[in-house]
Amino acid sequence: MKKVLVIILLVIIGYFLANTFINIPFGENRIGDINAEKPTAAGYYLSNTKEKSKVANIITAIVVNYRGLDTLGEVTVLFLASTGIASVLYRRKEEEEETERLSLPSSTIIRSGARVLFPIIALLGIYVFIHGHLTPGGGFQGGTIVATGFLLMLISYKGFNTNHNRMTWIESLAGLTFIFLGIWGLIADNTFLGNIPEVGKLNSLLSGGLIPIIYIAVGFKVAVELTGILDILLKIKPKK
Amino acid sequence: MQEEFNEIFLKYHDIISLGVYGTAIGLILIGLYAVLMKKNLVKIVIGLTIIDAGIHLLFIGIGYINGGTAPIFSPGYEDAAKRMVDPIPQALVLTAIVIGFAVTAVALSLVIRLYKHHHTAKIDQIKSLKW
Amino acid sequence: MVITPIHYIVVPLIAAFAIPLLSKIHKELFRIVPGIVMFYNIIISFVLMKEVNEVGYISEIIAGWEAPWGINLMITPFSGFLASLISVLGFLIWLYQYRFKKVIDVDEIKSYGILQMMMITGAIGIIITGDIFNLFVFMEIVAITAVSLTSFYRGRDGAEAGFKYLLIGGFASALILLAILILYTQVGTLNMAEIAEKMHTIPLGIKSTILILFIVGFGIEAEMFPLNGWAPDAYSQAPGPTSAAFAGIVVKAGIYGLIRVIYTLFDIEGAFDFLIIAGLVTMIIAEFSAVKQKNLKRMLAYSSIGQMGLVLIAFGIGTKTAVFAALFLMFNHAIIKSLLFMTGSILMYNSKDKTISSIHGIAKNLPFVSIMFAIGAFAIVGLPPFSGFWSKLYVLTAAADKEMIMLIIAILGVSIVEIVYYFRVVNKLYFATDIEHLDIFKPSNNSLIAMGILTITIIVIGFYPDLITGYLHNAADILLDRSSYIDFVLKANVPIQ
Amino acid sequence: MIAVIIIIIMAVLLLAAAIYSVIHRDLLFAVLGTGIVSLILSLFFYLLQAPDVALTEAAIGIALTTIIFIITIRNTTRDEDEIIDKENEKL
Repeated sequence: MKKVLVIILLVIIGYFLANTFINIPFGENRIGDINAEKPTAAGYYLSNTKEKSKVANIITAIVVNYRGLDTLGEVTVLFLASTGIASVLYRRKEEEEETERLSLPSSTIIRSGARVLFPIIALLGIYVFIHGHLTPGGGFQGGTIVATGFLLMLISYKGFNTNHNRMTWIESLAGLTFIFLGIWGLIADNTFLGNIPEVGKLNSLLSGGLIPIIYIAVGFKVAVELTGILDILLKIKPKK
Repeated sequence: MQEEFNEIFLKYHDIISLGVYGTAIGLILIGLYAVLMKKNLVKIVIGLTIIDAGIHLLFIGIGYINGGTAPIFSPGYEDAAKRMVDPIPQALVLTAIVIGFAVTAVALSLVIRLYKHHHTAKIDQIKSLKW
Repeated sequence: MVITPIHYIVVPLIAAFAIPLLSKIHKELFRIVPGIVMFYNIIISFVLMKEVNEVGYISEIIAGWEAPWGINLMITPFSGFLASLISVLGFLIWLYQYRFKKVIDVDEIKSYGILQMMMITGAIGIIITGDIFNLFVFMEIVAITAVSLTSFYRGRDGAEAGFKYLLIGGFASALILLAILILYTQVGTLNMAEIAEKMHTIPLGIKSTILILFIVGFGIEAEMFPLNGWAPDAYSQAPGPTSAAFAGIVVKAGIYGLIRVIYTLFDIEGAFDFLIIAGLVTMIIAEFSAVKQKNLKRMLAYSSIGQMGLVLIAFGIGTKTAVFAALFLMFNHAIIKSLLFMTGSILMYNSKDKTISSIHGIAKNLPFVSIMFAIGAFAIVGLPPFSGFWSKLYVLTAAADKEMIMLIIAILGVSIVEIVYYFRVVNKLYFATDIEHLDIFKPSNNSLIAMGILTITIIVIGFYPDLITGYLHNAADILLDRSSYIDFVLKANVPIQ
Repeated sequence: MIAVIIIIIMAVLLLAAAIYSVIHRDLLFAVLGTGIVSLILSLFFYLLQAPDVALTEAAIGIALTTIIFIITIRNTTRDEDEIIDKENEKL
């Protein structure tokens, strides 16, 4: 009975959505003339990013600068998620000592493989977030890749421990860096997160003013945040 | 390879648009079915991630422009701005994916705690509060 | 340094990121720092309110990009009023919860402080942002913190309530995301003022689709029927201060989203009738459910939903008086319901099974808390000397202006139901003595001060409603003035070449 | 023409993987299904000229989400209907 009702509901919703999207043609240019006197937001970004922000990757310019407040919020969401997970799965000190982390069956091949792979993955991640303003990728992607590397180490080495103290420091400092760069903009440019794009030229590593630096801070923050989440989840005591 | 696809996208526009929109709406409906019908908490969370995936595909779908290129200036093509696809939906999806991951992680941690407390992950057996 | 709206967001964020480091210096800092931040919020509100009363609007652009291209923060008398209300309540809630729990681990209370502070920041962010996607991001901040706080205590069924909230909240955010997506294809912008300006170009069918998606999405946060299944569980399972914050702060942000969308973004008249109907159904069902509750916090939660229904009705009537009444109701609901949850959770600490019947005659042991609970109860049902009376009166006046007789009857009828269940509790507090209370949990002094401030506010506003009515009239006028909002944001928008 | 077929195959596979992950009783396979959904989705993003999003979906959707699901399943139950668990309890 419930199944029938749900399927009817789904059919209605599907019809509703299909009806809406039939009126939104796929592949149509909705940006309009990017050099018009008053272009749409997308047109403005496309025509101005190159000169005003000096960043090759327009997505990066949008994520870090034009809509920087969203990204600040997003980093905060991750931070709060890891805080929230820690509080949801919190255990007292004495419980913590007897738990053992989830790990792969210990074999030399896995361990040496992990040891070889970890630096490569970490380097790849760091490369991705340092080049966020030039190539696809950036803080989030690079940070996630680095976290994947840590995950590999966490599950292949029983003895490998993330240093909690150091993690807290990196996490806090990366977050604070983001905000203080924003405040620097407030002082230099009179708006929060304002950019100082005078440095460097397009398509070189040193370009885009504060944008790459902020994205690197985001990268560190995301990497540590995600590693923290994985660490908490891996440390749960499994059922017998 | 992408240039090649671009031409095809233009040529078989209707099929491709059905492919993108249809898939996205299909994903939303499948996810919704899982959320509404499934009893297992993990399955419900899977349903939520599938709904999210559908919405993200819709975002990218509406941002696409026939014959457009990715919104990145590569060396030598500095005047490509006129042919680029809409960058805003892409930036929004970037944000939405990360937020979706955070929500999923919190949801799963709650599932783990519920399982420890009730020794079951089925919604109809966890009802100290009225569902 | 000049105080601008961005301080609302930046200062708590600095504190949130720094608290893990600060707590290495001294263990008490992570309790104190949120309080300092909350107090600074009050200062910001004070300065900004003064300014906004003179100039009408404050718009701050982020990252140097003018309004339709970058994100802007907007303070209007309406949003400024809500932001100040939330700031003050946030500080009082902090004062109340300072050393709230007797025995608690350091790590745990650290995350509690951060989450509580960021929930309030997220709510303020929802209210002051002028960008629809930014609003979504702040909504997610509120959702994640609210869920974590709901499932904070181990012993209760917090995880269950939290999961429920997360499920419904995740659904809501998916709908809002979908609405933003369709809206973006139609107008090509995310700035609320520009959306409002271009709203008339959208075909009616698509427009109503977007509106429905928005209403359902925000309706969940605003506890609108039938989307409020999460609320009673979350309220009753969350820690006491968090329940107060839910009623005073989170719901306000949800209502704000709903009102901003319906009043500023859209120009569909039918939406107002919809608000009245939704509000009426919400109110009636919630108030009748409240009568049969045995758990005090659940009862308060249902009562809170009912009050939100009344607010929706007032916004639905849509005249100037009605909007003014709605704002007054929101103000009253925020302070009174917070007071009720604060006192209520202290009363509940002294009952073993969390039911109303197990606190018989506790007034003898907890005289101050009981009298404050009683004042709150009298105020919320709308008895004359207290502030709740005036807001209900204004709602009835507004309904009478539009000659909605049935509505008046319904509101009065529901008030009787309210009186019944609140008086039952107060009656039990004072006039039943069949249980001996040993081992009483006394509230700390700072909690008493926080509750005392709220009580005094209720009484003072009850005798001198003029203290805030002038301001609220102004806020109502400006909320209804859709075109000036658009003009203010977009007028300075000559392309910077 | 082949490219069109590829896209249609991708769409069908995407939906099939989603349905598979919803109906399969063994949660581990269901989670692998969502991993495949993410994989094909990121290919879609790449073809629709969104390399940034494709990279994000690949890193977060394929790797991290799948991993946290697997950790959860290990800590709770692998069978959707929990029949196996009940039998284990009886033994």
